[in-house]
Amino acid sequence: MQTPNPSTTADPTASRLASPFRGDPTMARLLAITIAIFVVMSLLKPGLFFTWGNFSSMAFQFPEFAILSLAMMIAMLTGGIDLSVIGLANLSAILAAFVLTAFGPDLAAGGSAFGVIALAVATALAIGAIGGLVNGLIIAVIGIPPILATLGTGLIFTGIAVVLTEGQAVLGFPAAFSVIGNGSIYGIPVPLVIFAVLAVAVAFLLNRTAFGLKLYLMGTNALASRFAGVDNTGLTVRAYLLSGTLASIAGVVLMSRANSAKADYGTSYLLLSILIAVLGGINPYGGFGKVGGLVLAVLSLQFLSSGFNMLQFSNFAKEFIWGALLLLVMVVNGLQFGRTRPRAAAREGGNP
Amino acid sequence: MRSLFSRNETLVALIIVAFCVVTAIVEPRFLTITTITDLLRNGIVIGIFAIAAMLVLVSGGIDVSFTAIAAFSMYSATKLMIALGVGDQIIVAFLVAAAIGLTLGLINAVFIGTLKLPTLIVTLGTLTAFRGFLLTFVGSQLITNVPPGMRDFARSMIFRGETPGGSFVAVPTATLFLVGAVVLTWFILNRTVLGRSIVAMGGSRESAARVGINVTAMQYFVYGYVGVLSGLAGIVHASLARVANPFDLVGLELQVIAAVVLGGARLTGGHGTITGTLLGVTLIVLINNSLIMLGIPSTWQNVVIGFLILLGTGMPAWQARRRAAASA
Amino acid sequence: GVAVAQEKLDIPTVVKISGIQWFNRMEEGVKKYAAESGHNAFQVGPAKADAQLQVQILEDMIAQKVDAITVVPFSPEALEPVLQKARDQGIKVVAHEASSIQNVDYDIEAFKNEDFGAQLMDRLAACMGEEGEYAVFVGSLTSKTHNQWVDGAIARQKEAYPKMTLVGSKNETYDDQQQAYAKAQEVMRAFPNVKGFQGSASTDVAGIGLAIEERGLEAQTCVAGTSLPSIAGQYLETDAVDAIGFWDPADAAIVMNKVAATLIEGGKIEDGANLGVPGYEAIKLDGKVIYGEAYKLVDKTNMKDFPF
Amino acid sequence: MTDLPLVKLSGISKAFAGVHALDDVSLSVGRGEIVCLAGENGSGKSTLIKILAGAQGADSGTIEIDGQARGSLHPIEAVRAGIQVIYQDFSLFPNLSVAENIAFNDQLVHGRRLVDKRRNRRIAREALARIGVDMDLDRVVETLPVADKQLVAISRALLHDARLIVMDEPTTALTEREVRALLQVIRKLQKDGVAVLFVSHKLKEIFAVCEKIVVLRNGRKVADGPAREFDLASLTYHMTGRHVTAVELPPAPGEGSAELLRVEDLGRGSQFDGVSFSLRAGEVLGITGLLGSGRTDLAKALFGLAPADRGRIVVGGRPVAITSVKDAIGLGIGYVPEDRLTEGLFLPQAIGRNVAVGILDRFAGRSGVVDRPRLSDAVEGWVRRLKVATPSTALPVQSLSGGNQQRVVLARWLAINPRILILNGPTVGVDVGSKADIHAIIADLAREGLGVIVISDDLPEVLAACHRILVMREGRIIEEVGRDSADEDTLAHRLAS
Ligand SMILES: Nc1ncnc2c1ncn2[C@@H]1O[C@H](COP(=O)(O)OP(=O)(O)OP(=O)(O)O)[C@@H](O)[C@H]1O
Ligand SMILES: Nc1ncnc2c1ncn2[C@@H]1O[C@H](COP(=O)(O)OP(=O)(O)OP(=O)(O)O)[C@@H](O)[C@H]1O
Ligand SMILES: [Mg+2]
Ligand SMILES: [Mg+2]
Repeated sequence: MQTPNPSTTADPTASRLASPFRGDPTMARLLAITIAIFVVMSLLKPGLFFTWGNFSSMAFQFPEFAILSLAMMIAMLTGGIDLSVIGLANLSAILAAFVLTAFGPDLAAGGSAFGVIALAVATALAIGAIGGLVNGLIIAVIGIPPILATLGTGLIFTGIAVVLTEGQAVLGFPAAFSVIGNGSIYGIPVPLVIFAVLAVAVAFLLNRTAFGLKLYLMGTNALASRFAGVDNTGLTVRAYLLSGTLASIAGVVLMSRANSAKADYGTSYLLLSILIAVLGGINPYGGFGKVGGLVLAVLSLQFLSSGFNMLQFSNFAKEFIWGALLLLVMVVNGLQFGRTRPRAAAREGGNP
Repeated sequence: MRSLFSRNETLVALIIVAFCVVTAIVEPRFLTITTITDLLRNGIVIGIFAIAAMLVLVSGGIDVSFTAIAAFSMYSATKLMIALGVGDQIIVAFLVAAAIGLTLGLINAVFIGTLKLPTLIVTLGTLTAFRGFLLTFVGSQLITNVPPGMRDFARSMIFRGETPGGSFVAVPTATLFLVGAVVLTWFILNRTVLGRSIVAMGGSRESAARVGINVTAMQYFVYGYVGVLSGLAGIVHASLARVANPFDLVGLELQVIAAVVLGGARLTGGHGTITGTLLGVTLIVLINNSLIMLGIPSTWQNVVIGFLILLGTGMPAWQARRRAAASA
Repeated sequence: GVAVAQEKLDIPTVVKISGIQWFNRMEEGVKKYAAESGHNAFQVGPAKADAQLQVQILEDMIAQKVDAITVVPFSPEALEPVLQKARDQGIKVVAHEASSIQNVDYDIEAFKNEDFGAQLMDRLAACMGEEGEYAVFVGSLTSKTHNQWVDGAIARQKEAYPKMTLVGSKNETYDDQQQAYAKAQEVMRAFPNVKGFQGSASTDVAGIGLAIEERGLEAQTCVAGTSLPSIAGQYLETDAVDAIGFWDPADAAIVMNKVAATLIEGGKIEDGANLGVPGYEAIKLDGKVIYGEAYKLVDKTNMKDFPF
Repeated sequence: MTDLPLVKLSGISKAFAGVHALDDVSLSVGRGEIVCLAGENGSGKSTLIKILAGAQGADSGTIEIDGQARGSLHPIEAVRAGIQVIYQDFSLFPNLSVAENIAFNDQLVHGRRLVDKRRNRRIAREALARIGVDMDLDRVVETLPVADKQLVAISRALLHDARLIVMDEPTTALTEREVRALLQVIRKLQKDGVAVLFVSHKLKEIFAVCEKIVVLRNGRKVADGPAREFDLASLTYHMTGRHVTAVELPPAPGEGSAELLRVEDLGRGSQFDGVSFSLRAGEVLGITGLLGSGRTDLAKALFGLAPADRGRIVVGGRPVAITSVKDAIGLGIGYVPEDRLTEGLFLPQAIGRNVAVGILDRFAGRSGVVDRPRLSDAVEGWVRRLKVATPSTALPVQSLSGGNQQRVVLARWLAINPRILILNGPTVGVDVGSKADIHAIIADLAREGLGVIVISDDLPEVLAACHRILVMREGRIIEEVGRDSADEDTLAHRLAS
């Protein structure tokens, strides 16, 4: 069974049972790359890139897909993948939108916006949780490989969204709602705050809770975790439930940013979130990966993206560079992951 | 142990039959020669892709970049043909596309075989990079006046007939490419030591190296071969569609892999059969081309396709689970 | 004021997606305008058709402090907040193909979508002898314009061509010719008597045309839809496609830029004004929406006049 | 051995990321000679073998075959030179049939392009026949029980003109019967002039077949001589560098001590049936039997992995239903599985995590937030107590040798402080030193009042470590013997007959 070679995965703080990226060479490299990109762009477009305006603009842009990447990360840690995140995000958003619009009128009549918004957000989260639960059950109980299961549910979620809306956008939210996606607190974009909170929460969940630590272990070797008394089924279900919930939060941010909800929003984010996850050092075969890496990956891609738009590069060139960057990072990291996926781990549920 | 009925292939076949029966009951017109020719025609390209994807899965890897390779080779080859003014030589198109596909496939192989990087991540990177490169540096304009060679190739048929309704039914020559890919890959995989070595490598890379299989060479072969198949599939696609559109094909990869896994190939490597793959493709193509017949409104089609995919993969998976539990 | 008029204005044209025929033609217009006006007018678009990617580009444009933004929204609703942000910062915004959009100074429409759909239906009906079954295709169920065209057409058929009947629902092609082709095949299998097809995405009629050619039914069937001669040309020649309608994206781009510049220079847009672009000589102003009379209906007789 | 040796390794050194796996080791094997390679876990045996087989390159040193010096060796060259290896991990292809697994190497050696299935089957049948085994040639190897896998690996090596067969712990998964068969094969090979390089942790086997013994310790050669010059004690001393003393098992608990577990007429499917026994606090109960006798299934049933479908289980006087691992752990039952690598360990993960997995919930409390300082104190405590040889619990467990890996699994289960501990093959592939230590640990546990069930086919082990021994055959307990009332041979006889 080929597995990550000790030198790169030995985590000096793991005796304290996991930790953020102190003393992790791959993380250090990613950090260096991110900084490099930032510096280059700042030098190329000093007047534009290295400005508060641009920082804030970027800070409004990445949270929505960064949150989706968090969802993707959770699924990948189990050794699976979640192709339904964007479908679920949109479905949650649309149902939240229905709540908002349904109560829109009595808002005009001076009802409390806050109540309705809370209800809408709650609805979205509930849908996300249910969707994630469905994914989890299909994968862990029935045993469909995650890539197929979530491909299917993704189509279903999107499909339901289309059915509910006839494909059209749902509009007419209370003005207060747009704060979630477009507001700022002390000059800090609200979506950024939301992402930061979620990132910290997920990092805490993964490194400080029994759930997180078991997730890493099950992702490494599902058979061994079963023999160790870990409830793989429950753990997998909870993981996808979490993934789905995160997706729905992304959906809420997305709909507020767009001040509307629609079945086809953010479709390009699916591949992007996978790209970010692997670039961030999440092992797609499970068991390894940190939120810190994910954040760095998000930042580096955003810097490239905005920088290129300022340089008036074509967005195809941007795609090319993204792909190349991923390969570059992998090469410098050398044998980051196993040469082939851990076989024992692949035998049981929760794996692709 | 692998009795006929516990086999994934059998189950998928049964699902296909069941689906056809239902469709035929709902819409008797389903049972026409045209249905078969249409499905065949729409299965050619995805079929070739599936064979390629299956080979990679069997070898213990996974490739999501083949659609980008196909688009890249197809578009560049077409452009080149026009530039060189050899538009009437279809063979040139195939040779050039195969060569480009081979090159791109070998780029994958360098990262995977020589640098020993994980296949999913590498091909995810090349998928993005190849497409980006194609659209940035080769071009993004679609070529509607494809070279006459390609048009003639598309128009040439193995079989042509006419229905009572007075419309043509035909099986395009291009079908031979699918047949060729199937036969050749089957032969390599089951009759040559090379092929068995690939399967063995998919089963255990370490063991393969120990019995003296040159694992790196195998990977170069696999990804090169996949590159060539993809390149050819690209030209076939462009010819049949009579347009070289660099935006085409990319996006199919997951559906193709789904079809292959549906056919019993394992994402953990070492397992996968041609028969199963063809069955998987058949089911996917069937589903995608029968919903109007079933009278399902467009708005509902995604939902239905999603459910059918879950059904098609769920039954074999569930059965495997039960068998595993029994012999735990 | 005058001071402004002198300086070189930055005006991006943000399109739905880069690289495709339609927007390459539009870019020609943008370049033409840039050359004539001396302004820094340029075109940008995402690599994939996705509203959120357009929002990101717009964010970046705002961060670059451009003077005006002209935009062809993939999904108008999704752009409202970011466009509002732009306008709050004093950036002039002109849209195209988004009659319902709010946060713009003006929206340019080559025509009323419903009328355009009806026009296509008239062509289709004429070809079909005003009777028989027909099916309709949209690039995406989520595309407002496509739905408006098709709805306009269906409405027109109901009032004017009672002997025609719609079969099936709006077939979705995901703006993909292969999908249009396969769906057309299936429609012909499910409804053997279908005589007419109306397409919406520029690749729809090409896909339908291909399916019809392979069936050898060029003569018995009629196809009309939105497309460009450069895409549908080969099928117009064989009568597999009988009529296509479109407007010149280049002209639309020039109009957008002109309007944007005019606004910056403090000018006004009046009803009936002549914007100096064919099809927009006597514009109709309806609130923020500027309507032209710019659609072109083309068949194989006059397709050669439109080299794009 | 007057003429020049078949193979001669001189000054071989090999290091892995700092670890000196081999340090200036020399070794020679003569024609038809049976040489044993002994050494503790991690002493470098397998590494030396991989180098000899061309599966790994040496950092320095030379390999001579028939007097010709070779720098490094390609696997194919090694095979052409007549060197065949049975690897510790078998190195089979789980997805291929028995026949193909056996014949694969042959196809490569003869540079064949096309597959000849009939030929493969013939080769396979012959190879299996040589060790007197008959097996379904078309069965996919991953569906075979571990023992059959090992038999396939062995017969694969016996192919055609092998002149030196290297066996890296070929008997770990075999029971008495198969082992005897194998030793016969080795002697027969010798008659045919085939040399054998034999690695085993079962000293009994070593003395049974070997002419020459080479001992490695920490990658260095510490002894090298004719077998007759060694005895159990001296060999053990060379291997471990210390005097390993036999373990003192505490006296069997009397009627007084509490009954922890009672099983009545337990059965599951066709795997085992009518199993009844009881286990007292402070008692070590051995269960032995041939392959496929159902021992593992019984253990899995008691641990809730594959629940029994009939019979009664009584724990601490209360009848209980064990339908999941959770149930079992809740009842204070721990299980150290048969296959350490796939069932027991998270190889690339930190040692600390491997130990902690069982007690995360206990240290998490309701909030689910783990009290990391206290948890890692507990973990470090157990790692120290079981003397796991490692500089840091942060290192991946795959950096440990077999014996230490097994201690990690033990530590995990002791950490949940179980009342009943089931050990399935606790010393499989573990060296004498560690083995004695593990037996000592078992004895300690018994002293502390745990009930321990040891499943093993290593008869000396069950006799040394257990108070009572249950003999299983075809899923039934055919008899119970006290440790004093039985000796190895009679026990072996009862098993087989
Ligand atoms: N691929 C590898 N990477 C890193 N270290 C390794 C590798 N292979 C072996 N080692 C180390 O080299 C040393 C010798 O390993 P080896 O497997 O030869 O021991 P062994 O004598 O076979 O032990 P055992 O009796 O448990 O099989 C051990 O410390 C082991 O951890
Ligand atoms: N060679 C075999 N072929 C087919 N079935 C087997 C074989 N060996 C074992 N089995 C099945 O597995 C059941 C018990 O296997 P199990 O592994 O529990 O035996 P065991 O005594 O635990 O052997 P070991 O622990 O040495 O692997 C048997 O009842 C039998 O049905
Ligand atoms: Mg060893
Ligand atoms: Mg067993």
